[in-house]
Amino acid sequence: MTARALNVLFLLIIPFLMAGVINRVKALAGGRKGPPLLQPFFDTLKLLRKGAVVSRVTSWVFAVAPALVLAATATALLLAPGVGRVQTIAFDGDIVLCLYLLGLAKFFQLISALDTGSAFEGMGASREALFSVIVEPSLFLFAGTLALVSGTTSFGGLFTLVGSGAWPAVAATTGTLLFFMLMLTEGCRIPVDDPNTHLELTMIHEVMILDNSGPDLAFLQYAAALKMYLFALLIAALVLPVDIAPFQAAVVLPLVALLCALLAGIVESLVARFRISHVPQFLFLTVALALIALAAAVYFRGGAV
Amino acid sequence: MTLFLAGIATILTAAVAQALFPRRTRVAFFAFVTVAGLLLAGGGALMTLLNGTESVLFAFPFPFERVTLELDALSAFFALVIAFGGLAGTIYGAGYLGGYPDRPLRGHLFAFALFLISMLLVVTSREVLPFLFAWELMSLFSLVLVFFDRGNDEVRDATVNYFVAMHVAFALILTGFLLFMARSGSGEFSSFAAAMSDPAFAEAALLILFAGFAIKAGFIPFHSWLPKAHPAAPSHVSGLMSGVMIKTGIYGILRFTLIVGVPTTRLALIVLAVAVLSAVVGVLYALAQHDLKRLLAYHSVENIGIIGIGIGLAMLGLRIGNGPLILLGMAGALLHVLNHALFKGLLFYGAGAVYRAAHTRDIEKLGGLIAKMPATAALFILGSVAISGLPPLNGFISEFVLYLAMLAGAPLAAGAFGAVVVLTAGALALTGILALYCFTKACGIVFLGTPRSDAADKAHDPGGAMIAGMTLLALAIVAVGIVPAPFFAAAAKVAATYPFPGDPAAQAAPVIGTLGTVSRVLVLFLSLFALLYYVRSRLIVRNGGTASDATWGCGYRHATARMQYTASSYVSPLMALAGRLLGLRTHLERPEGLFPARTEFRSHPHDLVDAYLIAPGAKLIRYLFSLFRWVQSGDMAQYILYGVLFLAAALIWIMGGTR
Amino acid sequence: MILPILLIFPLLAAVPLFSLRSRRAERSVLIVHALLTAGAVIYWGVAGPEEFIGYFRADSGNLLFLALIAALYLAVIPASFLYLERQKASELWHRIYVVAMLLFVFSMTGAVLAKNLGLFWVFIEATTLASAPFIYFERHQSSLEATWKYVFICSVGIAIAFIGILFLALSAKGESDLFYTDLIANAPRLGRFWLLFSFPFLVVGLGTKAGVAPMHSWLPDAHSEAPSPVSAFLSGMLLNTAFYGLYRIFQVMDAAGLRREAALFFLVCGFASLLISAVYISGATNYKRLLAYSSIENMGIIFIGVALGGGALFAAFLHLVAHAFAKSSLFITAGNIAHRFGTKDIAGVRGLREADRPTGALWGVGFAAIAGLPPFPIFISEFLIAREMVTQGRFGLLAAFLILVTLVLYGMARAAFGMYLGSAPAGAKAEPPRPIEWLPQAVLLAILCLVGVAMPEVIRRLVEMASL
Amino acid sequence: MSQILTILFGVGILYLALTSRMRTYIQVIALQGFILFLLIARDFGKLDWFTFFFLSFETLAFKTIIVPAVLWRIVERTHVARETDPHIPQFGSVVIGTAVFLAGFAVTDWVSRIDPSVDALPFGIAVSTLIIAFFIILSRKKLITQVMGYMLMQNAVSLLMIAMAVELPLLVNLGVLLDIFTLLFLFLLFLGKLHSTYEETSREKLTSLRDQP
Repeated sequence: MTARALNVLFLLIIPFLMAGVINRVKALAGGRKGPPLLQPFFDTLKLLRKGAVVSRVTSWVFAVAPALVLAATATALLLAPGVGRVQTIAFDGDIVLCLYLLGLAKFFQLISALDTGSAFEGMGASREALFSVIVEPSLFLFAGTLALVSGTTSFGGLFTLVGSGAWPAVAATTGTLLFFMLMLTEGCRIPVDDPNTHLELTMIHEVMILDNSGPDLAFLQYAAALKMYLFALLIAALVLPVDIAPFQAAVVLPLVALLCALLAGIVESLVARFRISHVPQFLFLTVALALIALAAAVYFRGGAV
Repeated sequence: MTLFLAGIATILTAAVAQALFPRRTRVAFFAFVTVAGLLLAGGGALMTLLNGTESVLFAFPFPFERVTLELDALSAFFALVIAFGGLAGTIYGAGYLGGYPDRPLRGHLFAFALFLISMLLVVTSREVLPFLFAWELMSLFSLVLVFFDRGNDEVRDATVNYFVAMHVAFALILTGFLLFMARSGSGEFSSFAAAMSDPAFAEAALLILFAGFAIKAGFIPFHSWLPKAHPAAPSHVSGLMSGVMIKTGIYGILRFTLIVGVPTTRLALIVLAVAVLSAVVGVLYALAQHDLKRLLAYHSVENIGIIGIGIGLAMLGLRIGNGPLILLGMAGALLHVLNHALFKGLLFYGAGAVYRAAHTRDIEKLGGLIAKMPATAALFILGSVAISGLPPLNGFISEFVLYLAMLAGAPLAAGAFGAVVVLTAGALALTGILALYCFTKACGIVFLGTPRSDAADKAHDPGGAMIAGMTLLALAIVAVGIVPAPFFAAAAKVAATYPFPGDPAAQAAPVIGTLGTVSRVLVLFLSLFALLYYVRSRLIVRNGGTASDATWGCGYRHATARMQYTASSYVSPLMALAGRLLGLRTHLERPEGLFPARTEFRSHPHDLVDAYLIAPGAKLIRYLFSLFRWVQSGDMAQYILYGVLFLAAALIWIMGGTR
Repeated sequence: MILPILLIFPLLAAVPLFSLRSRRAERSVLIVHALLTAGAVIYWGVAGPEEFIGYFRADSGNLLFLALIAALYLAVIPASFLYLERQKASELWHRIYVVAMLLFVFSMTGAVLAKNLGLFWVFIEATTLASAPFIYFERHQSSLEATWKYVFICSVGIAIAFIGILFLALSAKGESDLFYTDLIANAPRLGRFWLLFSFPFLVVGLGTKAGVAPMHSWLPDAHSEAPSPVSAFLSGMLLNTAFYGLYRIFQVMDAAGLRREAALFFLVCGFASLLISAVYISGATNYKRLLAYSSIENMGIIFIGVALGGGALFAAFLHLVAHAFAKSSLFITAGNIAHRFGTKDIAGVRGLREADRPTGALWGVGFAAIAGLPPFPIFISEFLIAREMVTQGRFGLLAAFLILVTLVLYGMARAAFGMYLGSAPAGAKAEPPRPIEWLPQAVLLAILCLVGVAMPEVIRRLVEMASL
Repeated sequence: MSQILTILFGVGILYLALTSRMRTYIQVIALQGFILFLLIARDFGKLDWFTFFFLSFETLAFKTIIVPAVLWRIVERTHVARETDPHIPQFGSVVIGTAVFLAGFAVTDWVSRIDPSVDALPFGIAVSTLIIAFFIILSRKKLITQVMGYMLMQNAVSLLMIAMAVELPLLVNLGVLLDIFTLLFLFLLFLGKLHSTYEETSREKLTSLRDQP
């Protein structure tokens, strides 16, 4: 029960902190001081106190999308393995629902962008959709691989890496890499997307929410941060020891998440954004990682089950 | 069973009696009676599903002699799907036919009713000849329905294509049946199990049957007719064909897998491979389409592929004795049969409403319809979410069950089979996300943004019957999505009739529990959404309300409808990756000079199966035919020569034989 | 007692027509003849077999063919009157038409009634004579050409058949006369060599009239040039009449233990016919020629069915009935189409269903019937033939059969749907259809539908007896 | 005696293969008809009087006189003196004619070995005539020549019949008569018609009814 309460609590704080950490790291790398760590949180609060400017072209789709995106993302996060791999809600196949809720969020994010009738937002939606096309199968391939070895279908069991030989190590390595890349992609970070660019033509996620304002924008930004946090959670579930104590877990989990953010910030400081046409190649790497994990699973499975 | 037969009789009555009514009330009468008949038939099927198998034997004159109609769990399930799909289709159709005030419609209504009846008979027949009879009637009447609209060349070509495809399917199914009959010595399906004593033989016969049924179902590479026939048909028919009729192909595959029992590994893997190919390639082709109904037709190929994945997994499960794969694979497939009937019907009907309102199926000429036809738009978006397999709607439920089958079944599958199952999961995920891509395009370009043509600007919602038909489907979609447990239980009951290791009920129970949890989470999600939306609306009102303005054009203030993102540009990044695979042909006139006068870009999707299988096949046949062009030369002496040569050859043959 | 009347009536009735010079009288004679034929068939069906001067006999073996003649005759007469009216035939040609029709039906009836192979042959020869004026009826250059080819090819064929009969007689020398019953009864004692030697001559010779390859070539020419009601008769009945005799000879071969050889000839002819029709249907530009090729195809299927034997034998005769009805109906309808659109070109006909609803419907339904779709009996017969192939383990044949039939259907479908769909030219919609235009065909197809769904016992018995 | 007649019959067709003159064709056909009559006359004792009368009438009146006379008239009227352009040159015709005889007697040899009762000479001549008749029908261009080929075929059939099955019943003979009936009524009638419709009655003109796959 405590773990679940902590899960919910972390949901409300860590996503903002992660965003803050990335910004701070980038600022430091650029020789600036940077905003306070909780600046994203303050931004959100401020947006919630604003009214909204809405395009005349838009319909109810545009109006409901932000709430729906946030609700779906938040619900998905409730299913994810949190403190000590304890999920707030767990059942067989919860991983499927989790990923499909994110899909639902994506659906509405995309059609809400198209609802504005703007070429820029359409372009962003198109790119976002393309990247998901490559990302999604790798996620399911990896999840299936974990299921193949663990014999369970729920997040908690799947991410408890047990087994013979080098399997846990291989799974942890490939998984961490995979989820980190996905975190950068889904979190709209460099090298896939540049949230700070000044040119709409090169944006992906940011351009999709160009027309959102006020509480809507706050919801969407929070949802985006939550998504990053989700991948951090998955990484944490993979790398933390199987038998970690609940108390330790509660401490280590935020650290892992912030470490992920730190790494993302460093990547962002060192690497330039890819040309859009090169992004798919980068993303195919995630599929390759999932396939490596699958091959390893089949190889090592003999003693595991 | 009595109820079911009474239903069929009622529909038959509607078919005949409508001709006697004046044109003014004909359609209404027909719809009313047909709906009653479908309710009866569906009710009968439902009772059987709950109570157990029932059958009735009719004595017929030669050539049938005995005709058994039987409703077992599998038949009842499909009969339910047909009845419900037909119900919505009839109601919608009654509205849609309002657009043809100058047509007498007698023949059309007759064919429509007979089409429904023949589908119901297909799933209940238990002997070869009656089955084939009903099967061909179904093809025949659907063909009649396809060319309802004033035919242009496209309709004609689609009709011919459909006709030939159906005949090839028939020939294959016939061959498969005959092979079984030759072994079992009887035309009763139940006797076919005897042919299993020779697995190689059974495999060959089943493969031939599979190919035949796959044509009807629309699996790639047997799908060529489908994206041509469905757009050509009027929308109330395309919805039924796509949602219901092609499922009879699935029924056939399931029925004969059930009868024959354990399939061979090779057969299971072939089915799985064909299914995965259909799912992935089907949705890719759909993405490339700009014709709304063709797009939907290709999605039928995709969804048939998803159903096929379930069947393939179940067959693999049967082969290796894997409980979850059989139960959940089969149940997932069956649920998807139901779900696809619901959302594909809804989407085709929506497309029909759009076509009726805007007189075009070209996505690029639509846009902004959500303002003009809000009900249709809302229903279409609902259907789109469902077909993309997203929660909280029904598409998610069947895909969830399929994933569960794979996640739970993989660890129990030895060696490489486990990997096959995992890879299938990856393929299903790819299919799902591509469907999402495709339907954001369909919704976004057709209904959202601003109108791209005058016709789209003047569109309006259709009348009550059409909306009612669609709403009926939408309600069912939500019902299955939010309360999936009973539907799964029904599907599991059907799945349990397959040879199963262990107690199927015991294995189904936890899944029913899981689905209960799923529906609770979904309710949580919906409440959260409602709460957030309420909060957001309150906040905006409190903070000073909504200001209206033009869409942010990055500083440009005079954006026009033509500057919107188009459907082809929306999918162009993917087409750049997969275009070659899809046979996408592009045509580009690059802008030249400082002030280019006119530039042009066009892209045409080409079905690779058409381009590399059908077209060369047709070319080969034409070539072979041309080898005989000398035969009817018009020269009489030559004609006589044939006879003389035949005689000479015959005499030489006889001489050889008697020497 | 009715048999001699039936045989003598057309001969006697033809004579006064030349002095009467009345179209009404001519028409009445035709109607009376048709009714007489129908009455005779019913009479024999009820009262049993009847024999006449030892050379003619009506019994269960040929009653099916007689019934077909009667049914098609009744259906063809209204269409004929319509045709003569549309054609504005002169008094002379009107008379020629009627007299030729009387003699044509007389010779077909005689051929079917004849107990003796030689007599059968004479009547078959007479059918050529009687039907030749029809083919020349429209007096175009092309009709002249078609008539010439028809007469010449059929004469050559019939001469070849004569040689066959000669050899058959040789094999029966001292043992048997040319009566079918004697031949079959004495078959084991017939000279095997001459019997075998005679068979290819008979197949080619009578096959010419039956419209199977290799001597099928007159068929599309003659059918396309003849008046449509006569094409209906040619296709629906003449081919079957020739087949009737050939089948009796097949039975002799069977009884003599030469079944394998005889079946081989039938199979080769059948499949050659299928192949030829598949090839030429796909490229046909004239719909009456298309229907003629389809007749070649269906005769081929009948031959294949007979060759297979077993369950396929019944199927072959069922197919024969179904084809006769469906094809006659299609040819009569084709005549209406040709009149309405003023062309026999497939490309010239569009929007049939729009221009003329009943004709369009008949065209579509007739196509379904000939394509072997349920509820029409060709579906059943093709099923039974395919089943027999599998039962005998002849999978190669099955594959070839199914592929060729599919190709034929493809060609037919393209033409049929092309004509049926689309928008009709304005001129084609001018006059509304009259019931006489569509009623006979509708009746034929309705009967066919009944046979396909729930075969009346009478018809089943008829078909079964004919194949015995 | 009958052997000499039969050989004469055969020489006639050999001569036919060589010539392209229409009148020669007609003369040969008439000659063959007469030979057939003589062969019938030889069998006087074997036949009942009606068959005998019938057959002799047919061979003498029709085959020897009427049909050749009608053909002659047509040739006169249409000014077709000779087959101008046979498909196969004259020399080739000689070779083929010889080859046909060899083939005919090869068949006869084979047949008579299986059934020794077969009278080899008339059978061989008849078979050869049949083949020559087909050869003429297939290779000649003029319709009238084809008709003559057909007549030749009838003669061959008659010879076959007289040699092998003369004791068969009346009906078969009736058939032969009907053949001639056909000829008179149609071939000649239509040849006249065809000639007026087409300027030259060559079979190559008659190929308008054809099909393409």
